[in-house]
Amino acid sequence: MSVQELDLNSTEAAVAPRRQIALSAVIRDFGLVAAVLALVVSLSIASPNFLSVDNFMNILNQNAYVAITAFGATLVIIAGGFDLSVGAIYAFTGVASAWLALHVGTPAALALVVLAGAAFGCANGLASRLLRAHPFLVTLATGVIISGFSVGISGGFLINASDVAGFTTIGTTAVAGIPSPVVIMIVVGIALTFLLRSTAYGRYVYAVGANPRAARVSGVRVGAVIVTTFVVSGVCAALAGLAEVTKSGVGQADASGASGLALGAIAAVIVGGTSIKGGQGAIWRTAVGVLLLALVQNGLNLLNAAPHYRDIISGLVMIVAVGLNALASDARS
Amino acid sequence: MSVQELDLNSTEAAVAPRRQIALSAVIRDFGLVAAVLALVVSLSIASPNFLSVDNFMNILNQNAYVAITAFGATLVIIAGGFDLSVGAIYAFTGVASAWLALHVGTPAALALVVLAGAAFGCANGLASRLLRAHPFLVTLATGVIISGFSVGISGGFLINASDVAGFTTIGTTAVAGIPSPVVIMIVVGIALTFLLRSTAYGRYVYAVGANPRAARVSGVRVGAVIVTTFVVSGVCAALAGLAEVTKSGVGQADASGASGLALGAIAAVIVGGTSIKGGQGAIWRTAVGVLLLALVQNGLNLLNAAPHYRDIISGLVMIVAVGLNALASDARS
Amino acid sequence: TACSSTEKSGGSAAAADPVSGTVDIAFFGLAANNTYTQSMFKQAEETAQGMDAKVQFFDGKFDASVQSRQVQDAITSGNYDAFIIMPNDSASILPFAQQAIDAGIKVSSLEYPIGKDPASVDLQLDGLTTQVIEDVVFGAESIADSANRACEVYEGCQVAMLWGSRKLPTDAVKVPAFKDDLDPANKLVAEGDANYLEVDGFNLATDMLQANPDINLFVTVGDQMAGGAARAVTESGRTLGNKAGSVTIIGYGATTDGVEAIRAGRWFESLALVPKDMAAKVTELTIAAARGEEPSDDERSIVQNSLSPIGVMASEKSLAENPDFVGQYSTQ
Amino acid sequence: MSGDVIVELDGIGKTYGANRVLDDVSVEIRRGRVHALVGENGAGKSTLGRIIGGEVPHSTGTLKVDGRSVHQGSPREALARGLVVIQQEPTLVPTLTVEQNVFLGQEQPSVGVVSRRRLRERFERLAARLPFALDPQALVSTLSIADQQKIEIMRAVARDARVIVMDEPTSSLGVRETEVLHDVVRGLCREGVAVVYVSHFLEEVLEIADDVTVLRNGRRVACPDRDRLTVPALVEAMLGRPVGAVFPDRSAVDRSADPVLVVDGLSTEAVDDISFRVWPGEVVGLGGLVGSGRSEVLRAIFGVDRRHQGTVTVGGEPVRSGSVQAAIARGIGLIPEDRADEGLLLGLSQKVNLTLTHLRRLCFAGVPRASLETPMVTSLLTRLEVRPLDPRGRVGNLSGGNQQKILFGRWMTETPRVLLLDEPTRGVDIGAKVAIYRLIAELSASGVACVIVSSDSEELVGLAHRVHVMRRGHIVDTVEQEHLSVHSIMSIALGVVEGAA
Ligand SMILES: Nc1ncnc2c1ncn2[C@@H]1O[C@H](COP(=O)(O)OP(=O)(O)OP(=O)(O)O)[C@@H](O)[C@H]1O
Ligand SMILES: Nc1ncnc2c1ncn2[C@@H]1O[C@H](COP(=O)(O)OP(=O)(O)OP(=O)(O)O)[C@@H](O)[C@H]1O
Ligand SMILES: O[C@@H]1[C@@H](O)[C@H](O)OC[C@H]1O
Ligand SMILES: [Mg+2]
Ligand SMILES: [Mg+2]
Repeated sequence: MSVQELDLNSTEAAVAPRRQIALSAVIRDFGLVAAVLALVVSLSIASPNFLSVDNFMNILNQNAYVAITAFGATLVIIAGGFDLSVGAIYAFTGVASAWLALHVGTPAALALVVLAGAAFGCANGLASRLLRAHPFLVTLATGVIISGFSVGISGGFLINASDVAGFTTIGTTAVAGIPSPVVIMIVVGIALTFLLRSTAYGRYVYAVGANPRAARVSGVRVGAVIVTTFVVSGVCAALAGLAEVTKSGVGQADASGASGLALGAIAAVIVGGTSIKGGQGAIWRTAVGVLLLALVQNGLNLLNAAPHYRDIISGLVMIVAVGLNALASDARS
Repeated sequence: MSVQELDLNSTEAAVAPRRQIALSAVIRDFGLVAAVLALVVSLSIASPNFLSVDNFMNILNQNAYVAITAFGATLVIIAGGFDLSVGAIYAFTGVASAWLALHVGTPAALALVVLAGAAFGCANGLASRLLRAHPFLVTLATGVIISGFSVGISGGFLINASDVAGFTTIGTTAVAGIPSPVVIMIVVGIALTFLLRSTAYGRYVYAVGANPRAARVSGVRVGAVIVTTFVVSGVCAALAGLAEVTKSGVGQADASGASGLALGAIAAVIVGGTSIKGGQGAIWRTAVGVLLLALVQNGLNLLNAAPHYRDIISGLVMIVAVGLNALASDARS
Repeated sequence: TACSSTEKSGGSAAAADPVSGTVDIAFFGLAANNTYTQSMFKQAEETAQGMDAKVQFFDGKFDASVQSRQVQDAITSGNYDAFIIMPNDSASILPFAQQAIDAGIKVSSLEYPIGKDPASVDLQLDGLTTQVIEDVVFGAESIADSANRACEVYEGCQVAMLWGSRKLPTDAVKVPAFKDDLDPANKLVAEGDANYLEVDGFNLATDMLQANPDINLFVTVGDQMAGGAARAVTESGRTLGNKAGSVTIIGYGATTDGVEAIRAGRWFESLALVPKDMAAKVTELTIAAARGEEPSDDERSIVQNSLSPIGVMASEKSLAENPDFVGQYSTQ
Repeated sequence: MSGDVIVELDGIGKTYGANRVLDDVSVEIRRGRVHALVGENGAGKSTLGRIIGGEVPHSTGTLKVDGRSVHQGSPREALARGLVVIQQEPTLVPTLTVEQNVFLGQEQPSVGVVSRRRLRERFERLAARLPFALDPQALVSTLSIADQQKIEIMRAVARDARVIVMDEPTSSLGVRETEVLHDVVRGLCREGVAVVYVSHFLEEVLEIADDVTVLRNGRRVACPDRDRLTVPALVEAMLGRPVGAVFPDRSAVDRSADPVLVVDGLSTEAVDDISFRVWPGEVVGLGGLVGSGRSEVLRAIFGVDRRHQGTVTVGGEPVRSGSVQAAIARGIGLIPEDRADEGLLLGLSQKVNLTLTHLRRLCFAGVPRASLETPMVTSLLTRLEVRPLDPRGRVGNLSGGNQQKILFGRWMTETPRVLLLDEPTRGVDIGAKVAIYRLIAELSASGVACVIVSSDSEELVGLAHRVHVMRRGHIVDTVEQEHLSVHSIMSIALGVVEGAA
């Protein structure tokens, strides 16, 4: 008989691993969720005031700006990039929106700073594409430049726009009992989840992050995909800035939370299990990452921890989280 | 005919590309050096006090700790890693050495903190190996933990060891007119250059950074190589901490220069042209990177630029430097 | 200035000749992004203008090593007759201040001392023209006393403390000073770091109220954090004021906003900081010294409280007695 | 209409820096025809393919598509013109699924949204045309190179291309998949697609090609008319000289002495109870279908993968599980299957790649001595005929075949006792192949025990003293040299002839 007649499947394709992947995906995904639950339970026991709708809403409201920024960062990281300029964009938004509100009124101010966020993101993306430089340094540099703009606008002083009509509306009102910053966070989260999971663009983001050459030869506009992820990140940082500045109505070049924001957002993304190497990850993971880190801070506040214990515990939690992710992806392969 | 006879024209194309590579290497390497020279010339014109031995020594002395840290970071980055904990190790060294000097005297204190730096580096390396997690998050986390230790030791207070015999010797004396911190910087730079260029270990560092899987299959102890790069980085950060704390003799958890050190050192490495992707780079590049960034700051100080211009100019210089590197590596391929 | 720059950079340890023309001053601020610093700098500029002097600002970025470089580079530049330094780190700036003095530059320190003990009000550097500084220990004791007074209206008074950052030496020394002076009958139920930021103050106070719903009093070491705490109190549905059933606030700084809140009865008191008066004083003394007129011995170390027109604390009473007083900087 | 010129290359030249890779090449790619491109490693075949596919721009000459001169700046432009390339090395997105990779860039979204159901239907239709039995939901990172190559093929076919450049599509495929592919190629041609077919399997070329272009050193060289073309004639055109016998003589093996390699009851995730022995000077083949677990056996012996059970001894000394260093210390060497992923440090130099493994032997106090290293490297590169020979040049700039030679050279700096070769001639031209066979023969003649995994069964037949045939992770039968034939191996591999386990 000839070889051609041997009509069997010539590849011993493995069907078995499928179930195993599904199981490990559960470990992977819910390992971290389990960690969050464990934290919730122990904090509930340790502090009787922890488990309340109020406290939960507070946590969300306090961390909405981190989550919004981290959602944007997730896209950039999946596409293989890195954005250290978000803290500067966030702070710029606070200063610029307050300044603009005083000069052109609230609606135009809000629109302009979101546009500025997009423009900064676009500059980040274009600079790192054109210079073929790793976005780490490029966004570190643009971050410094954008901080310069903030100081230029404010001269280092506070810009108080709290009396401009409507300027503090976002930060101080709630929709159906949910503070508006939290609403923005939820909307951004859902929108980006949809973008990543269901659109062709989302798929290109993963492809570009995992193997840009493969994406390129498949006809994906690699440059355009990368630049747009930075635009999304810039817009998210601007929204985060708005969510915070409209709480008090006062813009300030060294806005609260700006200095640690970039690293904090990236930490949340990675703690959630999105790979810093690109090509893989999800918005819901980032949400879990933000929540985990936020719960730790909240718990430490509730329990009145001494400064050095706070640091040591926060650091350990991060390491445990990465460890869990590693265990889970072990289980996978 | 036999295979041995197939010995024809095997090297015909071999010689031509060499010269071209050499030329582009010149552009690549000296493009940045040219930028530094251009800066020196323009600063000399702009500020008559710039071009002096004193000022140059000041710049070196001011930046010795950055350079020492960045030299260590260079190894880590060439091996494909990343160390964000160096700022915390640097600060810890200041606090711990002052505390130890008060309790066990200067020599033991100096030895112990260098050992501690090595131990922290080892922990970084092991944690990221064992957890198979990207060192970005691992060292971010260990940095937070180490800061906790510093605060734990000092309680946030200053620890004044300036009166302990010999404690301020390093920081306040000079060898042949060169301040000791600068001497340490030069020694570390030469030692690491030798390690990278001339030893088998150095070659393994490049191999691991270029392709860890292939390095493993080639018989390189990938884990050991990675861990030792972190050890070197930890030791360098400790030496940097010593170089600084012995200037005043006062240790402090929130040590001067610590907060921006990790990003600053990494920026200097990349500005110098070492690839953040690993597998490529050199200590002399980092030295040029540190010098470039230092000259910019020095120039801005001498010219007393307004705060926002300073930021904008510093950021632009970084971007131009990466641009130059990109141009040069374009020329190469 | 009429002087040539080489003369200024002198470099010798010899005392510089008195300046006859315009006095050039380098002002090393804590950070450009800091209203307290900015308010001091603006005042320094204003004072200088009337005395034929010019002030240049250096942005310390809250980073001591950045500041050390700036000081050293400013010596090198040879452009200045005098330095006014707001030290980001009293200890690590010391050798550079010394270098400046050795180079014949008049050096004064503002807000914090230059020396190895940031909590001391004694002069720690020979040759320093003057120091116009905050007495941080006295400040901490003062807000503890204020807390004791505020607690009088509360049954089993519960106190929450918002520090800036206990990792900073100037904050760390406040902690024991405050705790020692707080009446043991008043319980410190919560404390944390809010980084001198309004939003962090808000977040921390919110969490504290969550854990300890019966807090009566928030004490802070910065008005911006006090503002955040006040917002947390009202947003949690409580009322502000020093009476049973309300929560009150003690600030630190007597900022424009803090003064307003005290006058309106929302806050209890705020430690009076007078950055403008401090800056005016230090600038005057420094310019005079550059012109050859050294300060008198009791002008060598000036504690800011002595400059305050309203006493140690901005309170309902002290403000009523000084109806024209407005805060000398703003936070919120 | 069959025969219309779709793509015309007119005097195309390409330089990388000062390196002229293509020089005045003129080729016409016609509708409905298979146009084969053959040549030595580094002759410029892939470069030509990349120019057609828009991945790299040409430097001189004109590229005409449908008679119009174009200058393509990206694959996207080429794809829009219906020009598709199947890459030589699978170029896929490891974190996406098979299906997502197949349709990457051609999701046909409506208002940006991808319909999973429609993709599934399209995949099923495609799978019916190309019976490769791939799980559409499997992640590409978990697949072997062979499966990845199949995805590349499916992806190109799914594009409804007018021209498909297939750059060594069968280098990782077994006989059966190759047959499937050839059927597909013929089908595509009937539909009017033009196929540019690059391969080092010259019989395959003669079987399927309508037109043949031979490249040598970047230039088109003359070769006999298609109907008078034979393998030897092709070889002569490629190399500029004839090549003698492909397979060298096998040396005799003395099995009365002790075996050097003994594998006993070895089990891993992928293979079960593998036992065999190899005597000094013996060449043992591992046959079987793609995915049968052959590579896993070699990886477990070499310590890349951990063993669950079983022992490996070399010269009676046990080899610790899971340690590459231990295996090397015992004198085992491995040439891995995926040279870009696990073999070479593409960004580093030829020299570094060659001496990395045994660097310690060239060191004094941890410092490699140039006086030992430089001559060794130069003579090895010369012996391996690496082109361009440049000890300091990046390995990543070498053509695939030359990269393979470097990989081989790594185990010639220090002669191992046991050499494990996983697809040692994948992507290697006929001249180099003969050289490598010769090297294997020389090594085995000098007493080195070789274990070879190859999907090119002819290679096993021509080289091995003995072939163990694997199926589903087991050794199912063993064929001695005198019974070796492609048919005997394939029958066992496919399970047609049940052998003793
Ligand atoms: N990016 C690059 N930079 C410099 N030289 C390159 C580059 N890519 C390919 N080359 C060189 O171009 C020549 C042709 O390479 P190409 O890959 O086209 O050969 P090939 O005929 O496909 O060989 P193989 O059969 O080995 O795949 C080789 O000498 C190679 O080293
Ligand atoms: N990391 C992995 N995860 C899941 N399955 C894997 C992994 N690596 C290999 N496999 C599967 O294990 C089986 C054995 O693969 P192996 O590479 O050993 O086969 P082979 O006979 O050498 O074939 P090939 O010619 O493809 O190398 C294949 O089905 C392969 O898909
Ligand atoms: O913000 C101020 C800070 O800068 C100063 O040092 O102390 C008082 C604070 O209110
Ligand atoms: Mg090729
Ligand atoms: Mg295989």
